[in-house]
Amino acid sequence: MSTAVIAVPKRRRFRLGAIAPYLQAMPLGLVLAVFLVIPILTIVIVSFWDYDSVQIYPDFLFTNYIDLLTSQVTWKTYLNTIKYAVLVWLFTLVIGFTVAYFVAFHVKSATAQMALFLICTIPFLTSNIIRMISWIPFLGRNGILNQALQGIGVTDQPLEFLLFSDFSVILTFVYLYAQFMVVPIFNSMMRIDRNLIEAARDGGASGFQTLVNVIIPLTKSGILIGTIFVVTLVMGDFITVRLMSGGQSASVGLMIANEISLLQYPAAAANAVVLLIIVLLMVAAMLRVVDIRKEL
Amino acid sequence: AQNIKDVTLRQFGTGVSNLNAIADKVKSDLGFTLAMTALDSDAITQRAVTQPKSFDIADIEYWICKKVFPTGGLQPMDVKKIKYFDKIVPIFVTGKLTPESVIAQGTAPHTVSFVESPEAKAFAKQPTQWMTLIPTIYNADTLGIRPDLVGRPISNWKDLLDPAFKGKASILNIPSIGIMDAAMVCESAGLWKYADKGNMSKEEIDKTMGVLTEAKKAGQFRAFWKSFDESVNLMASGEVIIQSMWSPAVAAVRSKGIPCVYQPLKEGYRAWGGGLGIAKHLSGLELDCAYEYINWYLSGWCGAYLNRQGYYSAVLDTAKEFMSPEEWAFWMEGKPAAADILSPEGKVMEKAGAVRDGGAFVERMGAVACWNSVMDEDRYMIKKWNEFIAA
Amino acid sequence: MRETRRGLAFWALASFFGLFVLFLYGPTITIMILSFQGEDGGLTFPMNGFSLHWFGRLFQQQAVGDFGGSLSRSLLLGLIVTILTVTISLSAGLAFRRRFFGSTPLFYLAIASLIVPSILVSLGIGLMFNVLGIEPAWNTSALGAHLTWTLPFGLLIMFAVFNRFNKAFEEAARDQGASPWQTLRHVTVPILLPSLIGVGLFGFTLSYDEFARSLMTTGSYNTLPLEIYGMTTSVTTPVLYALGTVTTLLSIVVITAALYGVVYVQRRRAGKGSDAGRGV
Amino acid sequence: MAVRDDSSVELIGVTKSYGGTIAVDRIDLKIPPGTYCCLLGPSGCGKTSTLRMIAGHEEISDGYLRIGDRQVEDEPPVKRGTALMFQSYALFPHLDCVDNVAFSLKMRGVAKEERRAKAREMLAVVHMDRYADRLPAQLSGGQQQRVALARALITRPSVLLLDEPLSALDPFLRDRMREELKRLQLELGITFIHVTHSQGEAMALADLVVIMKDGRIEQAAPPRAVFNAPATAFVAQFIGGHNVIKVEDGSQVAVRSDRISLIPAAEGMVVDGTCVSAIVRSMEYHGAAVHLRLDTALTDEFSVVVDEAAFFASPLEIGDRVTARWSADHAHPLTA
Amino acid sequence: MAVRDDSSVELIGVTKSYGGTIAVDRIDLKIPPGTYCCLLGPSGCGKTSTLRMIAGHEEISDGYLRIGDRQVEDEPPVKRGTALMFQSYALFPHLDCVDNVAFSLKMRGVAKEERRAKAREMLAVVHMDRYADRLPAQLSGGQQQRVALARALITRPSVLLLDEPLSALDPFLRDRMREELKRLQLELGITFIHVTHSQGEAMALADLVVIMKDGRIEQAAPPRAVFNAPATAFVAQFIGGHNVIKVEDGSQVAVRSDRISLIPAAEGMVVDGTCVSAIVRSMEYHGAAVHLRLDTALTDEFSVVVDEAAFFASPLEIGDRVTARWSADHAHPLTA
Ligand SMILES: Nc1ncnc2c1ncn2[C@@H]1O[C@H](COP(=O)(O)OP(=O)(O)OP(=O)(O)O)[C@@H](O)[C@H]1O
Ligand SMILES: Nc1ncnc2c1ncn2[C@@H]1O[C@H](COP(=O)(O)OP(=O)(O)OP(=O)(O)O)[C@@H](O)[C@H]1O
Ligand SMILES: [Mg+2]
Ligand SMILES: [Mg+2]
Repeated sequence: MSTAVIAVPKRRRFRLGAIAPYLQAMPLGLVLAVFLVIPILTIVIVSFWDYDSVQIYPDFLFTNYIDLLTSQVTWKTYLNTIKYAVLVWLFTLVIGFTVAYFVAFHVKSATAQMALFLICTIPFLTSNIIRMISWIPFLGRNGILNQALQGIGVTDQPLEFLLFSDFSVILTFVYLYAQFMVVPIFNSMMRIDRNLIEAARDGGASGFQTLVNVIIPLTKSGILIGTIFVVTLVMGDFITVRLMSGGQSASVGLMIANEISLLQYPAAAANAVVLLIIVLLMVAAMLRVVDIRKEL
Repeated sequence: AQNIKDVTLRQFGTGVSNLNAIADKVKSDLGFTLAMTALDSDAITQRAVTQPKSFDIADIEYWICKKVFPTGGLQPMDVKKIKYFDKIVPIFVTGKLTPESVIAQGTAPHTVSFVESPEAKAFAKQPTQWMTLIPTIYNADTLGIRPDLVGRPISNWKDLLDPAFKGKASILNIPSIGIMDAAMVCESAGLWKYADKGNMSKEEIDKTMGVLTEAKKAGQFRAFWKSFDESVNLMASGEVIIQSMWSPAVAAVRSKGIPCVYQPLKEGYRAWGGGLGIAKHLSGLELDCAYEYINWYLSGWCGAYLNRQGYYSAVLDTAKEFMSPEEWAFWMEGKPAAADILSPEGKVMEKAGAVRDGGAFVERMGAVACWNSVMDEDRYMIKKWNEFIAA
Repeated sequence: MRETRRGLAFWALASFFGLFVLFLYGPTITIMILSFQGEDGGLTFPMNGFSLHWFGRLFQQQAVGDFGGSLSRSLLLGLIVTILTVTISLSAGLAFRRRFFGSTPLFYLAIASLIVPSILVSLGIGLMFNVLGIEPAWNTSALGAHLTWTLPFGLLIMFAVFNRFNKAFEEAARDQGASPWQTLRHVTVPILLPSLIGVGLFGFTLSYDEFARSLMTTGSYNTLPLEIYGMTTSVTTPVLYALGTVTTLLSIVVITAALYGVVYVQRRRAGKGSDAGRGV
Repeated sequence: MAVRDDSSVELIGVTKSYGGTIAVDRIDLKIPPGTYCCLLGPSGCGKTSTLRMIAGHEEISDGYLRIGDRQVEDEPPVKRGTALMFQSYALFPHLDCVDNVAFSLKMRGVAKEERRAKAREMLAVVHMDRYADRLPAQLSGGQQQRVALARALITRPSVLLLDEPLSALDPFLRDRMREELKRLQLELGITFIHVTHSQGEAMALADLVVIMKDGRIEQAAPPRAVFNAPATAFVAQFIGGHNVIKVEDGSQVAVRSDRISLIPAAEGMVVDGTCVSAIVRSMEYHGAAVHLRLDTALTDEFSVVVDEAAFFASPLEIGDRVTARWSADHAHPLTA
Repeated sequence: MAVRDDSSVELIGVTKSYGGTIAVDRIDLKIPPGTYCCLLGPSGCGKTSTLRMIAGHEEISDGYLRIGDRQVEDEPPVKRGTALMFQSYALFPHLDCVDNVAFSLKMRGVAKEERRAKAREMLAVVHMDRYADRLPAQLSGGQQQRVALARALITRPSVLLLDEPLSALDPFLRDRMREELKRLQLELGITFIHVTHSQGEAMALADLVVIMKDGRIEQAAPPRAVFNAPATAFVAQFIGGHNVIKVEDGSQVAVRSDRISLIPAAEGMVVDGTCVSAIVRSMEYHGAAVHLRLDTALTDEFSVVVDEAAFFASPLEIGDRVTARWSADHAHPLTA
């Protein structure tokens, strides 16, 4: 063997591999920088500006925040929005979990699972707004539901709470966002080793005990991701609340939209910053429980 | 050189006046293309302010103009280039329909119609050579009712808050307009008198919103509406039987065969008006086309087209030439229809013998109590409105 | 022989699922019924006759607004968003398989993009374009706004996909003399194709439906959701519902065809026989 | 510990069909109490299906199942007195070792302290008490297996069912765990039913080897009986170490590979009752022995096992001609 | 076929470190051309890392690598003349067998018809031409392996690298594929480097067995040398079949388990140079032989292999006392 080679100093070549991740992540980084970071910074900056009924003026004031945070309406509205978020979360969770559970554990063939999934997806290809407003004739005073209820004699008066109420707002939210809960939970469930279920049964667990002690703990990450989706969607909404409450209920998004509509951008921006911080805190708290990067 | 056929002017506004029929007619009469984009009133304000280059012609309301024009997105128009300027209904110039009229409260169009110079952003107190908006359509709003369901004659704004209509009333959810309705109600109920309903003091805002809030808590309202369509659907489906309403919306309900009345009230009307403005960035051939378009707008066909839908047009004389005498008599003079009245699409809107609610043009526009407005205290007002919605 | 029985739980859950589907389709069905309104009918019950009138009207000019233009813009925008979402998420997914400087902030930025309320993004982008003096348009600013919504979803899906993707395939390709680009083109992308199609479909749906993020970013010409909303500022007719019915039916047809295609390909492949799982 | 009487298992005409395909075909099997029974057979022969029917995780399509003196084919898993150890162990990933083992006690409502104490005891039995607080992901394969075993045993089953418990382990560990399983079974005095497709494993562990093929039982007997008297050609081939040779009357005999001796080649390729001409095709060194494969006119595969020392005393090369011979005593007649 | 000269492999001071941990520690190894080399060792000892460094899928942290007469540690995989067969085969799931095999030709721009024809030829070499149009998912494990082999061989590598190629197969098939690998290697005359942690596999296949521990090479020698003269106690224990015994002077010797005989117990637990008193702890039946484990004072594990016939002539029971003895000739001294 030639020992000469040992004298050759070790050289390390430049490798494209070293910068590849940066090149690959660049498009994402650029899009987010341009269309997310800069706009958000703009909003943050504007939130400290002054304004009158026609113009906004560069400045550095806290009045927008002070006005916002000292007003009772703000708190009330935030509470109401959080109430929506919590209720919608609760319902979508129950529905999403049950539906995902059925498809994941009670439907045996992969083709049937896919078919059922697609069935759930098709309605989402009709425009959201059309689907939303079509609840109105369904729930209205003379809508299908009331007529059906009166027809079969459940009530003799039309039920008024069905439309333009918290009921209809939450119903519509659940309707629009349930799928955002179903999908991640289903994904988590499909990753549960089927043997675990049998192992639980073998250990004497009833169906319910298996659910509580095995399936729910192992579906936590999916629940969490779904929760993030649903909560953030509800917290930022303004159109559903307005249309379905008949304009009678408040939400933070609506409050911001009202401010924007009268060009009170600094006030809207301050409100938006507060909303953003609250949502970020909520999500950060949730992310502490589960590292979604690992759980995916 | 540029060919006029290649010119496209982009106009945006609400669906009320952004009608495709007008664009078609422009194409055939003037040769250039008018691209119409319909938006809701919030989006219009946003777009006019934040994206002034995204349009060439803005079709906005006067109270919105009060906010938008000072931001600099529009250029004032030279009235010398407006052929029918002299014939424009004086409401938009002097504020008075007839020399004797009292100027109504609120953001009356003439107060935001003129600026001193092409560069000025502040509104002029008197008519000048520079006009901000050329009026297109306007109307006087009042309460719409379902005569079959209200069960009694309605004659005052205060009837809106009559507990008999609990859960069946509605108002507009556009703060600047909604509060005007509320003010009409308050005054009608004799609660107090406003110095200027269109420019309330904080105290007045508090009181007004207080009344609304109380009614809301008592369950008076079924819903608040924001778009034309919503108001029609609320009424047509029977969710609401009394609400402030636009005249064509009443017509739309009636066209479904559902009885609906545009009810004139003792206290008068709350009026609104819209106009066309030209974007700042427009110049050269395109600017010429814009003027041409505006002149065409006032030249009659368009006026007639809008009048037939229950709105009023800015230049009445020219519109009259494009309407049959029966139509003119029905729509403008408040006379019983001599023949079936047809919509622009040719559908029967009113049977022969019908009389227009509210009567003649002068009766209606002469009885305007206030205009939709932007107040000095609008920042406070928005806060209170949000409070009201959250209540 | 004993029969295999399905338990009570199965039927309870199946009924629940059935109700959920009914819930999802309730409005769709309402839309369908109402799209057959008579000529004088409105957007609400009661039905006022029964006709195909509104389907005919769908293909004519509307009094206000323009289905054709806005629909084609929405479809085109959806398509662009789909393509960009797929390529950018794939590329980022590849990047995130390795730790690199700034990967964690970028990841959280993507998550933030998901949770920042839509109107803020919309307002911010609108303002930004205004300040920079660039004209917003559906294919620039709105495209960017939509991407801030679709990319995080795409990225999350790609994470899930790459967590299950066996790196050995790529190493095998390298071993076989494929360049990194050839590896991507001939191995990684084909293997991930179903997931990429999934990301694309998802991106398309999100973009096609996006309202709030388009609101202040679309510029002169509306996308479909904005157009529909704008149309409600005037008299709207059951043409809206006819549109809903037609798009729903169309998507059912497309999806069924796709499903049938997949099953067909599977059958044909299975036709060649299989020794999988056999000890030969 | 004494043999537990209630640990006998009896299958009577047990059948499993999945839709059209019959996975297990009317098998009868009687396993005496306290037996270590191995189910052996090629892939897809129905071993897992049989085991899962006994466990109660798969419905029995037809037939009867008795455990102890109770007929149990309609009972749920817990009531059968069986416990199943899964091939992949199926430990609950979100629970630490103690809670994994304590799972069934928790299901029965045993109080927390009590069940954790018991679980720790059981972990001690499998020498895993040191790792009590770890999550499964923090354990090696062999450690996981012990936890799985502890979890199965804590219910005090009379029958422990194991589906290829050793296949995921490396060979080193496999031998160790094998010994431990056998020790445990003797200690507890219960029946183990162990599925494997390794003949070596079955031989080493079982009191009773059950060899299956296509959903039927080919032979069920103690390992020595199977090795020295395979019932069928399939059994002889499957357990290995045998050559199946056709004899004149058309029937077949099995001759153990290590009972064959090689002598220098006679002329030509002679075939005769107890010897055959052959060519060396391949050789494998196995430490103590050398395995040769020969080409003969008799069978496709003719294998001979030669002691290493003897082989290297006069080594052969691939391609060498030899004669293989055996004594007639070592030729065991087969039934099919 | 003749041995290919360019198929020698030489590792000089090769080191692999992952961040802080050193997986492979300055190993030197010279593999002559045309060698079947097995890398053997317990889990985590650095076998895969070594193989992947040779393949070029892992950077060499330090040291040199020569293949044939070229220094290649900075070359990409294709330029090294190596081909890697992955443990899970890594067949491209979207391509049928032909296209899988033709993949490297396609990458080189060979025209479609030509490359498919060549791929079919290569499939014929591994007897898979019948399945040319199937997708990997439609193949059994053994069939997949052959396709993977064909794909690796079509690049005409001088060195074929295999990472546990047989571990995913069932034991039956494993033996068959083992024979086939050996046949192919002889036919092609190239070097195979085969990672395994089964000592049986290494023994059976290798010309050169390389036993690794903690990133270092313990012994590299032909299998017989390893079995008869293990260099260290670790090697003796790892390859099995040996008892490592401490002798008086403190050094250790290895004695093959099959070189130990059992005689009836002498009094007490006597320990002496060539015999020891013992108690039978466990017994395993292995067909031709019986393996016993004894408790002695000498070592933890004392194993004895007895011929089956001899054992059953005078069978022992667990707990019986015996004396184990061996000849001094069979005690092989160990270095560590
Ligand atoms: N759920 C099922 N549906 C349909 N067929 C099945 C099912 N489970 C098993 N089978 C079939 O039943 C037969 C027996 O399967 P089983 O799993 O019992 O075999 P096995 O002996 O355990 O095989 P292996 O050694 O591969 O685990 C096989 O042909 C298999 O394909
Ligand atoms: N990518 C990596 N990053 C960090 N450490 C690694 C990596 N790959 C391997 N190691 C470590 O290097 C050592 C050697 O690993 P290697 O995979 O080479 O072992 P092996 O002998 O192939 O083991 P096995 O038999 O389990 O496959 C191990 O301790 C392992 O944990
Ligand atoms: Mg099995
Ligand atoms: Mg390895």
